[in-house]
Parts: sequence; structure tokens; C-alpha cells
Amino acid sequence: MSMVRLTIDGSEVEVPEGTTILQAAEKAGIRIPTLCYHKRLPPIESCNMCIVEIEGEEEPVNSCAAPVSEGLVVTTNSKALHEQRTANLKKILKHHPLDCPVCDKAGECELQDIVYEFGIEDVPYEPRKVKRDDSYSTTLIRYWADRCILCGRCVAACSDLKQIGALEIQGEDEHARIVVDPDKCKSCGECLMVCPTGALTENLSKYKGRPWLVKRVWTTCSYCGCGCQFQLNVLDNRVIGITTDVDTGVNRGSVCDKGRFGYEYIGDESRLKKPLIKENGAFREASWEEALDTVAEKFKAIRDEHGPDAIAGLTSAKCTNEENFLFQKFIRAVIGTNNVDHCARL
Amino acid sequence: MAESKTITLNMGPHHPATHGVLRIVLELDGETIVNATPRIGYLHRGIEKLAESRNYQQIIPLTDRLDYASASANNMGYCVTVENLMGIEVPKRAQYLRVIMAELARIMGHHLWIGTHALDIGAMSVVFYAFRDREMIMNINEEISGYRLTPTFFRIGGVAHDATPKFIEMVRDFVKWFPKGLDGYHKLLTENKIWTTRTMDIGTISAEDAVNYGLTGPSLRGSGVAYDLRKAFPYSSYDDFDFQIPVGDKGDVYDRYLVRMEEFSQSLKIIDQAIENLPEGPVNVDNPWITNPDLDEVQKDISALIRRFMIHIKGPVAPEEEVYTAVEGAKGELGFYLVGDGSEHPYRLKIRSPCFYLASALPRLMVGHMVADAIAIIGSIDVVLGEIDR
Amino acid sequence: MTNPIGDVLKTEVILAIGTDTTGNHPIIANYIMEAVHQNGVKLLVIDPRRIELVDHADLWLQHNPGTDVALLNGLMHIILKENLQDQAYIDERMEGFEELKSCVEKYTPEYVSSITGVPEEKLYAAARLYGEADPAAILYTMGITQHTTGTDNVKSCANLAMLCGNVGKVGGGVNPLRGQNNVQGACDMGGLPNVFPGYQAVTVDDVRKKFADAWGVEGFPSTVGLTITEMFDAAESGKVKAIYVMGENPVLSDPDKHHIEHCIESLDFFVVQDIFLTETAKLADVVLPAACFAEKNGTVSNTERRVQRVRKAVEPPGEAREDTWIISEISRRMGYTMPATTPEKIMDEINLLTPSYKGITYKRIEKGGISWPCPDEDHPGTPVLHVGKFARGKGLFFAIDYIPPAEEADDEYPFVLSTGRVPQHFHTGTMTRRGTGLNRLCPEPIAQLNPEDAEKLNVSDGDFIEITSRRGSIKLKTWLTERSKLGMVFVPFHFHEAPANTLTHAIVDPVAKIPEFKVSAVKVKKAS
Amino acid sequence: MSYKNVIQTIHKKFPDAVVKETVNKGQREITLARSQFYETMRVLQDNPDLPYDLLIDILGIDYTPRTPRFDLIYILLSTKDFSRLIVRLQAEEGEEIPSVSSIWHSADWGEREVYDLMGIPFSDHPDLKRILTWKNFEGHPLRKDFPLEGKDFDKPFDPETIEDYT
Repeated sequence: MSMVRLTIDGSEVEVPEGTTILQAAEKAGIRIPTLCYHKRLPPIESCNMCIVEIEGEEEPVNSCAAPVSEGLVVTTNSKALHEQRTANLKKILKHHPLDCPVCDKAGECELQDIVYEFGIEDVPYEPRKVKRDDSYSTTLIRYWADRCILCGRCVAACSDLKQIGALEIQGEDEHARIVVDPDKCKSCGECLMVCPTGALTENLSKYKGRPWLVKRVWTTCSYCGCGCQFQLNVLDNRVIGITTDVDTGVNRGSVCDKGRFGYEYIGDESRLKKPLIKENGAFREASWEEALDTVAEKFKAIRDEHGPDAIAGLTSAKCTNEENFLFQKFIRAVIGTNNVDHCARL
Repeated sequence: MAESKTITLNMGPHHPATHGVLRIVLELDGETIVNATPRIGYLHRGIEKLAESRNYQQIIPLTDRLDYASASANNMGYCVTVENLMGIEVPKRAQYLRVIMAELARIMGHHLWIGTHALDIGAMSVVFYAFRDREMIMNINEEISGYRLTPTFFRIGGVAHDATPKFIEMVRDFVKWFPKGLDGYHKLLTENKIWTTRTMDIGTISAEDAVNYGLTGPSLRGSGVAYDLRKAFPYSSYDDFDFQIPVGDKGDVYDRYLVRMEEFSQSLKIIDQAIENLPEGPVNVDNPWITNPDLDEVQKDISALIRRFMIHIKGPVAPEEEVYTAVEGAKGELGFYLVGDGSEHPYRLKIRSPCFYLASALPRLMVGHMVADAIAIIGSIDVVLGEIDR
Repeated sequence: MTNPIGDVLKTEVILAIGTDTTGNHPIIANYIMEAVHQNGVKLLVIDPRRIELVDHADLWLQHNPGTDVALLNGLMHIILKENLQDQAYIDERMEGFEELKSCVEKYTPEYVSSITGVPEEKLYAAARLYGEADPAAILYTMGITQHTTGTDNVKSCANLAMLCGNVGKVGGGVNPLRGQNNVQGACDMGGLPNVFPGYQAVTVDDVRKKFADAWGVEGFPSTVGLTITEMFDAAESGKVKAIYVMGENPVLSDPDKHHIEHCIESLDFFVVQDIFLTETAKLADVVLPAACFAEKNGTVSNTERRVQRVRKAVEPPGEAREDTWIISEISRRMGYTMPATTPEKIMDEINLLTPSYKGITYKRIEKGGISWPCPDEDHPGTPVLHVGKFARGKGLFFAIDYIPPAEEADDEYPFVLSTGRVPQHFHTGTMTRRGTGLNRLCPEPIAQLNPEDAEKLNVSDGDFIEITSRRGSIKLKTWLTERSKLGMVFVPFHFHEAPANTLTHAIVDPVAKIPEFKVSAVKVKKAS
Repeated sequence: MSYKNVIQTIHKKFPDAVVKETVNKGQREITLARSQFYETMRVLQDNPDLPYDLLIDILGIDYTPRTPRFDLIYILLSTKDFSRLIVRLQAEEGEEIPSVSSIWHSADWGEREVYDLMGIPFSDHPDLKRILTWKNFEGHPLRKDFPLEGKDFDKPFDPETIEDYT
């Protein structure tokens, strides 16, 4: 892996061969504005915001895809570049609907951030001549066709990250939209994760919240053994969705359909809310005092009469380490038997 | 001689004459005050801590609640500080509008002062006349911003929107009417025998002591020091206007009274000059990161909608610098020490409250006087607890 | 797992045997896709069903269910024949090679092909693919373990890996993909009848003494306790009078549903502590409402032994409480006050008593997790196990012979039933079948049947079929797909409407006591 | 011109007292060393050339995790020509700063507020007590590590626990 030396905005930087100019700039601490670039996706080159000027070439080049070469001299910011980027942005914005006040993504939308960063002005909204329908492959994700800036991130995510390839862009500029193959789609939400704007939004939770109102708590998924890290979004004591981060956890931002949409059970109405005691075949509600006393008395009675080995305990692979430790300590130290197991076998 | 027993009397925090939740623990020997310790903190809301988690735009309503008797003067102080830190040039028309609102706020503050001060000492009728005139200013505030007491009309880089013709007309009416009202106060109090005996040679403080105790504003000028920030550190084009700084000499309650009465008319003079030659032009700085696009533009233009949205939830960033700027509030020097850290939240905002130091001088002013004089003294330094406690 | 998940990107060949990774571990499937499609890693899939992984595989061996040992021995036979094994690694770090060599002698390609139904040239290709690669990783899940020969299957995988020197090396390893968020942790914490926390055996005297002193009790029985299946049998025979279940739903998840229900009824006292009134909780005498993962603080260990934080986001509903509170309250009423009841304090106690968790504290895992063993507070954790030497010193080969599954298909029950999961649901559906989201994706149980078999039974796509075994029968919709092997039917076990475990038999692996969910004999006919 | 004299006299009397002299946004600012801090402030107040007789304000800034952690800012004004001077002093956590309340009387309350909200103690202050919060209030609210909502905010606050100065 031979190293390549180049100068960006006058500062020298050395990177292995094959890295792109954008990554080299990042290493040198220089920020190049991007829109369709995503850290985990191969370069898409649909927004042309990351253009840089290279000495000896007239046309600016997309730094997200252009590989470095020895002795390259790159400038990342100039008047011409700024105008070109502003023009690119205005082209994208022309048909963007005035949805910010009602869009879930407002407040963490990358389009909003970059428009504000560039201080773009006077882009009167021109509704598209053709009304595009909003159909999508799964009812758990909603597609807002006219908010879509056709950056192509979702298409790349579905084909490169998941190797499913259920999404593609069809039609020319006025009619272009994302088309989904319902049979292939797994509702995993990978497209939802990478969408920079509110074109793809989570369509499951009835409750929505602005990003600055929602409490976000990092936790580990409660389903399979991968141990994916994500944030539970909580709005006044109700889980309304999850968010992930590209740099956190073994899942690097991705989660499966259970992880992304399987949170409804947390606040479900049918959750057990009070201890129950069965009396002649039917359950009746009881207080904690009564229930715990009954359990303790019964265990003591059976232990004294039949010995500790007459009691057995089933701990759980869905409880935490601390709970498992305490449970087996209870069975071994308090009851006095080794009859403790859990369903590691399924 | 029987050892003279002193009794401890708790004045406040719910005493009508303390102009808010100020509590003073008086040690009395009969009627004379032997010792006085003011206790504050009953209205502490932690504005400085709150400011650290809000963006620059969202802090403006917080500053309204400092000296709520003259709200716009506080906004002036905060906005000028932020603009100084961010290097923003406010258009002339906005500066004039700000001066009008700030001076109206000063007059509003003084109305409250004269009304309650006279009432404490027993002159019942003054408060009704003072509050009648104050009502006119409240209506002006309501006309321009919809709020009577805390208009929050200022924005970073300008004001919320342009002045409406009705606003200009109401200000002109007030300027025409008020001298008659002011004359009424003079007739009631200035030569009133009871008033002069209750206020002359009471709570006297020399110029040198006043400075050492950190007094500023009318209370300092009452002792003869002509320190007024509108002249010493001009801001928001105050140097365009011709006005004088009234100064007392003995530094007793009566001198402070005269200084404030003169300030009534000086402020009126400023408002008159400002409203007459109000320049044309925009009322907000032309800067896409700061100025809110107006509503009808937002209905048509997506970039305006995005900018308005981002300005509200994110707002401009300030450089990593520190700056101290002060303005002449109704009670004295109202300063803001602002530390920027490159983000849209201030790293630290310290509010220099004039009333904080006025209240700290109360023991010096009160000791040796009778309890009745204490009421007059408190009235004469005119403290507002919202600003002391922050 | 002996190696971290990320090692899949740094290997040459991935051998995925008995794992429908895209369905059960989608994130690990992401890594496999990246490895195969971007890093050029070769993928060898061994599975009776044409799972989705096969669409991206370089080579697919479709063997008869339950014949894994024969297949693996066959691969080892070819590797030895063509001298592809890592002889230096074997000589230096292994023992028992001769016994393995002689045992594998008789597993010639055509003998193996007759048992497994895999053509010989594919066996050669697979053996060469895995043999020549350095390193190569083996991934497996329940397809390997849920057999009466489960332990043998796992040992055979280990044999194959050690034969080619792939254990204790980055990119190598024998990697079980654990199925639940804290099944690894539950085992680590001693949730097993034969070990204390940290796999310290109950039969060893000074281990028992150490825990007795730590917990202030006289001592513990030196014999191994009952496993889950033995518990229920002992309940039926009257040896066990009371069972205390926390967070489990054996009525739906354990084999032979009617047998389980009958055992529970014969108990004197049955307590269930869970977050919903599951099928098991309905049979309980006392039900205690617990808090779910979003309502408590604590840690869980994932499949790569990484201990990570679980944090409280919302308040538990109604009067539900954390499990630690409930357990310590019961124990207090029985005369033993638990000293540590908050998660941090319990973890301190775990650090003291469990050598492999010693250095894992809340402060250290605030950001990312740490993989155990982590002997002290500065130790960075152990991503790759068995580097340099094995825990027991030398690695041991096991000479294992192929034993057919307990209940093979016969003319009365011609079909082989295999139960498993669908991507949208988890286990008994206690969590995923609440709410609308995942139910919309997969609302009802659907069996998978090969179109040719269906034609013989004149069943068309979407018809209801009735599957009967020696233990009971269920009715459910069917989906005709090439993915299902001829003579096999796959039924997901999440659905109480058509509980797959009414069909499965309760014969278990002699050592691990794991039931044979993957092979049961059934007959299929169109539902009336 | 007279400002130059003041600085000269200070340099002559206490050579290493002034650490840094800058003009920040048109505002004169000097940073003082911890040694001879009190004496320098005394000179600033009563020197004949340009006496800074009005102490406008005192404030603390918490720069954690930087060490020294705090910056103390004294804003001074001379009523002779109404010119302002900012004096900066760096303080470690828990380090005692000599009180200047014997030089300017307004420093009394100013220092009590810095002690109360920022936790910087002042030595030989006439009556160093908390001023805005109450006697047994835990912590110093304006410090960066003090949570915005206050400690254990989700538990109801019991006013009985307040114990105030008599």
C-alpha cells in the first residue's frame, strides 16, 4: 500500500493510494460540503456539491469519487466553486415542497443544514408539473415523492449494504422518482437510515416529536445476539422510534426490521401491570405485598417439606447479566439447589 | 442605664414598599435603625444558566424579564452586546426605533418609580396620574408587539418588523400630551412641604461613597457624578440626539427625585427628535444567517422557509471571543459580559445588574435613619428584584 | 464466538453451516455481504434449505437434515487425502490427531454422498475451498446445534477448524451466532445447572467454597442440577414441586407442547415473572409483572462476548418493577437479604466473583462494550480467543461417528419437519406480535413446501395444510417455494395459532440436553 | 496618556504583576498574576493619574476541562474620564482569592455571588456567605458540570430541607 502525497488548500497531506480526495481532506481537517455522500456507501456523485478545483484541469472534479494521485494540488473553496455549488443546490431546491413545518426530518435534515450553511436566497418554489404518487413497498416506511431530491443514497444502501437491490430511480428529471420492488423489500429501513431529507419517514409510530424535544437514550437491542446499538426516542414517557449512528456499535448505523420497528410492545396496553394470583382457576389482581409473601411462603413450605431440589428455576436469555446473576444466586444461595437453567437451546 | 435592647424586624420579602421580594432584616433601637442586612434570592430563576442552553435569539425574551418595569431597555443591552460580539451593523432606522422603545421604557420605569415612591411616603394621588400616563406607553407597546409590559420587540440585527403608522401617531400623541402630565407631578410634589421634609437630607451619600458602593444611574447622578452611558459609551446612534444629563449635588432622596424628574423630560426630548427624523430604510441587517425572512416570502420561497426554520432552531454562531457592553438602563448601568464559543449557544453570559449594587448600598444609606425614612430611601434608589436576583 | 463479527471482513473463506443469517442475524449478514461483494471473500453455504445466503454463495451443499457429522467428516477425509491440513499447527498445538485420522478414514466421498445426498464433486470442491484458504471462518447457529447429535456437530466443526489451523487466528474461528440478546450473558452468569458464574463448575469443591463464603451460606449441592427438559419431566414424576420462571415461555418454545402443559399442571406451585401474560403465564399460580429492557439499567453480552450497556428510557407501566427488585424482595422474605440490588452494585459483585468479567465496570463500558475475558481494569478485553494456546493447553480432536437423527422419516410419516424463525418475528412472538408493525409484515404462520411435493398432495400456493406427527397436528397456510428441499417442510414456531412444537419430539442431545427441533417425522395433507 | 502612567507605576512597583496587556474589541484588558494581586488592585484604585474608583462588576467563567479552571474578571471604570479597564485573573479550583472588598465596597456582594454560583472562595472577606441560594444548597449552579435541570430533578423538591442563614 504505497503512500501518496498531495496538497489541499496549501496544507500537505499523505494518504494511502486509492483514498479519495474527500477522505484525504477529512484527514487534513478540511471540510468539503457534501450532500449525497455517505460514509458507508460507495461514492454516488449525484449532487456535485463536493466539487474541488485541481491545478491543471479546467473542470472541477467530484472529490467524493476522485482518487488521490502524487503531487496533486487541490483547492476546496473559491468564488467559482461557491457559485457552482450554490447553483447545484438551487437546482435541487427548485421543486422542493414547503413542508419544513410538517416534516418529521425538520431539525436534523441535511438539506436544511446545507441551505442554511450556504445562506441560499430567492429560490421560488415551482411545483412539479407531474404529480408523483407516494407508493412504497412497505407500510412501515412512507415515501414523500416530491420531497425526494433523488440523491440515490437509498438505492446504494439497498444494493450495496444489503445486496437486495429493491430500489431504483426511474424516469427522467421531471418524472424521475424512486421505484420499489415490493417482493424484494425486507422493510429493514436501511434506506430510511441514509435518507438525508424527509423523503423517507418512519410510518409506524402515531406520535412524532421534534429532534430537540425527544429524549434519546443509547441502549442495546433486545432481540437477536448481534447486540446492535441504537437510541430509543422517548417523548413524554413513550417510545416513538429509534435512531442510530454510523460510528456507534457493531451495527454501524444499520438495524433489521425487528430492531427498527419492533418497539411497540414497550408501551403496549396489554403489558402486565399488577401482580396476579390464581384462585380457583381465575386470576385476580393482588398487591405486591400479598403476591411476594405468597411466593416466599410457598417456596419455604415446599423446601422444608420436600428439600431444596424440589424447586427449580428458569432464568432468561432476554434479561440482563445482573438479573441472571441475582436469579441464580437466589436459586443457589436462598433455595439451595442447582436446578437453574434457561432456554439457551432455542 | 438599662442596656438598650434592639429588636429585629423582618421587612419583606412580601412588604408593599420593597418594590418586589426584597427582604431587609432591620435591627431597631426604638425607631432608629442600628443595622440593616438585605436578603435577596427569592426571585432567582437562573437566567444566566438558562442562557447557556439557548441560542442567541431565544435569550431575548429572558432579558425582558430582568428589569420588567422597563423591558425594552434590557433588550437593547443584550442585543447591542451580541451585535458587538458578532460584528453586526444595525441599519439606522432600526437604531432609531430601538432608541424610541428604550426611552419609552425608561419613562415607563420612572412612572412606576414616582407612583410607588410617592405612595410609600403617603402622597396617594400621584400614583393615579403616573399610571394614567404609563397606560399610554403600554398601549404603544401593545400596538407594536402585542405585549404591554414585556414587548420583546428587539431582534439580533434589528427589530421584529417595521413601525406601523399607528405606532408613530401614538408616539407623537404621547410626546404632545406628556409635558402636561409631568407638570402635574411637579405641582403635586416638588414644592410640597411634607414631601420636602420627608426627602431632604434623608439617605445622603457623598459622590465618593456612591462610587465606592458601585452605584450607577440616577442614584449616582444624584450625588453629583455625571456618569451616563448614553454619553460615556454612545450606542445605537444616541450621539445623533441632543439631550442633557441632570445631576444633583447633595445626594439625598430629594436630589435623586429631582434628577429623575428631569430625566422624564430629557427622555421625552430624545423621543421627540427620534420620531421626527426617523430615517427610511430596512429595519433588519441584510444577513441570511440572522434576519428572519418575512412571512409572505416564506409562503412562496423554500430557501426562505428553510432559513426561517433554521434561524429559529439553530440561529447564528458567535466567534470564540469575549466582550463587555453596557447600556443606560432605567436604574443604572446594565451590562452584559458575553463569551462566545463558536457555537450557537453562548458559553457564558453575565448580567451586570445596577439594582444588585444599589441594594448592597442600602445598609450604608439606612443606618441612623428612622424606619419611615427607610421606606423613602428604598423608593429613592428604585430597585427591581427581577434584575437583582436574575 | 471465538472471533469478533468484524473478522468476517478479514478472512478468505466463510463456511456458513446451519445458519439462515439474513433472517436471524441481519447485521452479521451485512458484514457477509460486504466481505463477499467488496472484499472478494469466498462464501461456502451448507444448509438443507435454499436460504437467501445461497444466492450470494460461491458453493452450496444441500445435505439431508441431521447428516452434518457425516458431511464434516467427509470434508476432513478429503482434506487429509489431499494434504491440505495445517500440519505444523496440528503437531505444535493439537493432540488426538491419530484417532481423528483413523475415524475419518471410512468417510470416503461416495459413502458420505450416499448419507448426505451431496454429489461427490461438490464435496471435493468444498473441501478444497475450505482447506486451501488461510484463514477461514466457520459460522453456525441452531441448524448445527438443535439435533440429538448437536454436541457432535459442534465438535466436528471444531475438528474441521483446528485441522486447518483456523482457531486462535484473526479471520478464523468457530463462531456460534447466539440467538438472543443476552443468551451469552445468561450462560456467563451461571444460569446453567452445572456451573457458577464464569463457568466455574459446581462439582469442584473450592469453587463451591468460594461462593459459599462470598454469599454467606454453608454450601451447595455438589451434584449438577436439572436442565430445562429434565425439570418438566421431574415435575411430571413429582420430584419437582415448584418452578419459578423468569422471562421465558416454554409452553410455546419447548418441544412437545402437550407434554409441557401436562407437566406444569402436575406442579404444586408455579410462578411466572414476565412482561406479558404469555401462554406459560396463563398456567401459573402467581404472575409477577416485570420491566422490559427499555425500563431498566444493566448490561447484556452479545454473540461476540461484548458486554454492553442497557439504559432506562421510560418508566415501567402500572406497578411493574425491575426483576432485580422482585428477586431481592422474595429472597428478603425468605430470610436472605441481598446486599447488592442496584445494577452497578451487582456488577461489582460479579467483578469480584467472575474472573472473566473482573475488569468490566460501568465506567469502562460507558461508550463501547468490552469482550470478556477481561481479567483486570486496564485489560482491553479479548476479541479473539485461543490465541497462542488453548484454555486447556493443547487442543483436542474428537473422533466422532455419524449417528442418524432420532426420528427419521418413514413411510407412515414421510416428511421431515424443521422448525425455525422468520426474519420478522422473534421466538414466541411475545414482543414482536404486539403492536401493528411487524404483524403487518408477517401476520400469520406459513409453512414452506417444495412445489413438487405439493403437486403430489394437490396443494396449491396459499392453501391450508394439516401437518401431523406422532404427538399432535396443526393446520396452517402454506407457501410453495423452490427454497424448500424435497421431502421437507419448514414451520416457524412463533405462532400460538399453529404451535410448531406440538409436532416436535422431546428426545434430546445426551450431553447438551438440546431438543431435536430440526428433524421430526411428519405427514402432510391438504386441510379439509 | 494617564493610562500609560498607571501601567508604568505598576510595572515599577510590582515588575511581574501584569502577565498580559491586550486591547480586545477596543476594550483595554490586563491579566494579573496571582502574586501581588491585591496590591496591584489597590494601586489601580487609588493612583492619582487615573483612579479606577468604580468597580462595575466581578464574574467567574468556568473553562473546564482547562486548568487553571476558572477566569475571574473585574470590570473597572474611572469616573475621571469614564474609561473602562477589564482585569483578568486565573484561578484553580478551590484556590482562595484575596477579597478586594476592602478596596471597593461594591466587591462585597459581587464576590459573594461569584462564591455562591461559581464556587470560588475569597480570603478575608467580611462575610462570605451564599447570596442567591440558601445555606445548605449543594453545588454551584453556574459550573459547567452542574446539570441544567439541577441534581435529581425528577424527585419532588421538599422545601422543608432548606436551611437558610438566620
